Amino acid sequence: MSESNGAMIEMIKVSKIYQPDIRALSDVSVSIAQGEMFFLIGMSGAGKTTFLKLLCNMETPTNGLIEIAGRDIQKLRGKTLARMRQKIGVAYQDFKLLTDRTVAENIAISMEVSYKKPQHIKKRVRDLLDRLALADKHDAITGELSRGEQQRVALARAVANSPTLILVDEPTGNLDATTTRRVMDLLTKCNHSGATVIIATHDDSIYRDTQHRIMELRSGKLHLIREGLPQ
Amino acid sequence: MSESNGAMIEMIKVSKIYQPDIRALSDVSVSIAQGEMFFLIGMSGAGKTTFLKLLCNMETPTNGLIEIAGRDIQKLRGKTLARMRQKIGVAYQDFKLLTDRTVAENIAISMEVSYKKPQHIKKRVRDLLDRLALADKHDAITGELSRGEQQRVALARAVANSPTLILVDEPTGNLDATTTRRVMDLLTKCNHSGATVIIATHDDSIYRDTQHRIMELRSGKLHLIREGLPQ
Amino acid sequence: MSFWLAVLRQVARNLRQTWPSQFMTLLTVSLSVLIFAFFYLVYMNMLGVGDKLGDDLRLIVYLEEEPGPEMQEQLRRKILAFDEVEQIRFISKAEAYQRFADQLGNDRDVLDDMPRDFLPASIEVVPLKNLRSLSQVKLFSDYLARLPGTLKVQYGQDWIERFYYFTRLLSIVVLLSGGLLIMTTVFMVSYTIRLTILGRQAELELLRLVGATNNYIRTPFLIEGVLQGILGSTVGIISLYTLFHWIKLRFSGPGILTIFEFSFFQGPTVATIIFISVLLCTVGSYLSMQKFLRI
Amino acid sequence: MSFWLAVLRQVARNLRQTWPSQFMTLLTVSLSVLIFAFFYLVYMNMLGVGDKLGDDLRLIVYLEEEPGPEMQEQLRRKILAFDEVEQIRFISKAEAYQRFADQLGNDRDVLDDMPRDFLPASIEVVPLKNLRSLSQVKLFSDYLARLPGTLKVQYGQDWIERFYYFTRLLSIVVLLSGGLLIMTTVFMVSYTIRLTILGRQAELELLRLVGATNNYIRTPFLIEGVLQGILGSTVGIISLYTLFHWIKLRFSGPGILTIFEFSFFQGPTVATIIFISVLLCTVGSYLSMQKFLRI
Ligand SMILES: Nc1ncnc2c1ncn2[C@@H]1O[C@H](COP(=O)(O)OP(=O)(O)OP(=O)(O)O)[C@@H](O)[C@H]1O
Ligand SMILES: Nc1ncnc2c1ncn2[C@@H]1O[C@H](COP(=O)(O)OP(=O)(O)OP(=O)(O)O)[C@@H](O)[C@H]1O
Ligand SMILES: [Mg+2]
Ligand SMILES: [Mg+2]
Repeated sequence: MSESNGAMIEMIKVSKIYQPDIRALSDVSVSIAQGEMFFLIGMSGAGKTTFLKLLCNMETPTNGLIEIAGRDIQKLRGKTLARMRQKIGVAYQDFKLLTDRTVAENIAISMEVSYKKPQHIKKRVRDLLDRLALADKHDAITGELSRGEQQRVALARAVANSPTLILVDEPTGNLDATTTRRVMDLLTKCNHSGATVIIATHDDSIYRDTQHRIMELRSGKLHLIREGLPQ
Repeated sequence: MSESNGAMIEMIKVSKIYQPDIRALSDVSVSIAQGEMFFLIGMSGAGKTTFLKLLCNMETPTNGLIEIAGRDIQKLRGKTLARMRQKIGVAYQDFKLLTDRTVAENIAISMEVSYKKPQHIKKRVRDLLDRLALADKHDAITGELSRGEQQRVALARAVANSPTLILVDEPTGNLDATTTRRVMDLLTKCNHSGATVIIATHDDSIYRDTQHRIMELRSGKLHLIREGLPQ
Repeated sequence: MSFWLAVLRQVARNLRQTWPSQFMTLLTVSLSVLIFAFFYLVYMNMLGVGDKLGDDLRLIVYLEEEPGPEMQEQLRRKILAFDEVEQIRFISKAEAYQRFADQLGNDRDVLDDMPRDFLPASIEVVPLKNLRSLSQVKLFSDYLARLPGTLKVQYGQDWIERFYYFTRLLSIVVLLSGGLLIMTTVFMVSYTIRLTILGRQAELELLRLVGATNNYIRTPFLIEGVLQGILGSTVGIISLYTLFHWIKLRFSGPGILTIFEFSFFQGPTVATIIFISVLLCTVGSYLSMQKFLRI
Repeated sequence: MSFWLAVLRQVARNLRQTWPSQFMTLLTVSLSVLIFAFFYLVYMNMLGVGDKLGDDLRLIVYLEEEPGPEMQEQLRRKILAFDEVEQIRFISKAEAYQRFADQLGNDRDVLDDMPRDFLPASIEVVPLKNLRSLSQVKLFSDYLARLPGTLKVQYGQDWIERFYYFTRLLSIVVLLSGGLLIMTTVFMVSYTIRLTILGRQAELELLRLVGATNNYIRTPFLIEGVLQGILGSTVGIISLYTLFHWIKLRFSGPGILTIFEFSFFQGPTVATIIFISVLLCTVGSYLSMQKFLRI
């Protein structure tokens, strides 16, 4: 099969137990192809965020194997790990923005660490802010934005460095329908230009009519993977 | 009219300008009756949170008059202000939970400040956690909960002290449909027992079929107030 | 008294949950009290040492002629015009001869052929035994040398003079070190308290938002301040006492104990030190907190 | 060299955005260097003062009989057996008489009738001019008194003895204060740095998450550490120098300058102090940071 060759993510029997005994994930196996868009759904507390944290190496699995682009991420250290992380863009559910910096600085940070040119950074930041209807917030202090604006800044930072893997955790929780559409357009565009996109969400409006795969977690267990509706 | 007599909130030509020149609200006038349930909608950045912050005295209006239960809240100071705040329960959009305390402690805090009895507090906390499907998280550290769980803890704290005015900012942004229903049930119950409830939200599933009034803000201006659909 | 119950519960919880930073503050307070009290103790004992060392200091003013009673009175007045002194004694030529003879002891027959008045008359002036007059001994001697009829003024050795300068220099050093240290201490304690409160800013803000009265928020901090002041200063003073005993033991050779007599603080001084620490801690937390309560 | 560009941009931004806490750290470092260097300076000068004061210290050993050359050699060996000394001089009865006569000056005719050998022969021992031998002067004198043929040992006044005890006590006080202070300083600097880094924990964590290499995160902090070390210690030393001059001016009466000669640090000492501060600041930030980088 050509899929195993082009797999971006390979997860085999992965479990995660938080101290002392909270089973956040049990025996999840899934394979996600390069360039795929993938939805992750489930009730609050089902383990979606834990799933994403394992992928970006923020948490280590208690059991099981996780491979990204063919490499066991638990074995990565130092520079290799840093370079891998530069290729993964994550929009965290709690944003993790630097609240005392400007919006532009927050977005630029993910490009600065891979030594992009200042002119390039500036252009990219403006472009992203335009797309997300935040053009007038370029120099605003991030902590003073409304919650929905912050959510979009977090998303912009995740995609800014054109990563090959984009993990998005509840990207539209604080957004109205119009803004949600803008966000989804941006993610679709990233996906079309080759990035693998994984979206954890509750908002059925964004996955209801999708032709992509949807995985549902139920209290840490893989409940079902639904193939997308045909276009 | 008896309504002006029973008005919980009276807002007259209220504006809020953030430094240096961000017009978050302009000339909003609205009157909300005692025991009403009231929805506040609008795009991200429209001014919903600002509206709620003005009501709970976290921000002061640049212009205009705000009366709660017949009293100008800008004139309140010291003990009177504290007592007024004990009667207002707020679920903040950014939760404002003490992340290093347990869930129970976080919920108890709003009752402790008005010197409720420990037994009463314990019972109320258990009851609320049951209602919000968090019974097993009683002693968990709040910072380690999933985002949706935190959101429910914030809501529980807001209603715990049986306030007469409940302000809820985006209560279901991180919640799935089932949990959303539990939250709305709790709020409805509070409303039935006499509390005035104001809900700022993007989630049209919770206000689509309501028989309550809905106010829409558009970039800080009152765009329309829709009377609820008849039951 | 639900207020006090609630407040005490708060204090207990805070101590349990934030003990690392509480411990830091405690350490800071102890260290500060230790340092401050140490310098105060050194300064106090130094004054005492100066006292002892000045014990046999006397200025001897040799006179051209034997002064009559009237002249003696006049000289006495002039001397007192400069400064109060412990004692003024006039020594006639005969007395001087007698003393010299006594000093020679068995060799006194050397003097047999000398006239009885070959030694000059003199005045012995014993200055007050405090550091101020000791430090002025040189000025005093210059003054005495300019009195009418003075041949020459002698006051022991150069040693005394040097020693006085040295003492004076030392007292400046001690005062300066003390000043520097107290500066550091105040800076440190206030910084630590400020940071402790900053770390709990979220909690303070939340308490305000859920309608806690200012007293409800403030009292636990003040109680913690009092506890920290008492504990911190007690620990500091006990450490100092231990240190003090160690030094005393090290110096308990028979030679020195006779010269230096170290003494520790009296009860009232200890009480004052503890009281001041408590006051500073409390006022410190009060002021740092005030900022957040006003928001 | 995009790495260095990025790092320098980071440093500039950090300095701009976190200057209040940077300033706090700077102040802490300056104060610490000031205090440390102050004590070191006092200690250094104190040793020098001991030196000066000991200048005319000599022990005079009066002998029963005039020693022959052989006996002299034996005595010299015995004296050196106790400790090295600066000088040993033998004074015969005749020399002693001559000296006494010179001292009497115009009154020398008093001695006309005395036998030329009525004064005893003696040995003059000048000890080494360092604090250690000064502090042992009493032991030394006891030792000399027990030599065969010794009549009596004299070494100036009680003053000297007292002064030595005093100097010894003082050096203990200075060392203890210094120790306490250095403790406080190390504690303070490390605490301040730790808190500064704690305040930027969110940033450090984010940088790691977006894939910054450890060097990228660490280097700006190290550069800030170096800058703070250099600036802080320079400010501290300049303040000390100002203070030093102020003291020197206050003590510039003709009387003392001849006794005490204060000296400031030499260039190499200053360089060492600055170097050590830089090292401490850098190592401090490095260690505090290491904790966060490992997460
Ligand atoms: N650091 C942690 N320590 C302990 N338990 C944790 C930790 N993080 C998450 N959990 C628990 O693990 C379970 C899964 O959490 P997770 O954050 O993955 O849920 P989620 O699907 O993202 O939920 P939500 O939709 O509410 O964000 C939850 O019950 C949560 O309380
Ligand atoms: N403290 C502040 N300083 C400056 N501007 C602010 C501040 N708070 C909010 N704003 C701005 O005011 C506008 C309204 O903000 P508000 O938080 O009320 O929006 P909102 O309707 O709650 O949006 P969301 O749905 O995204 O939460 C936004 O453009 C925001 O950037
Ligand atoms: Mg989640
Ligand atoms: Mg909002």
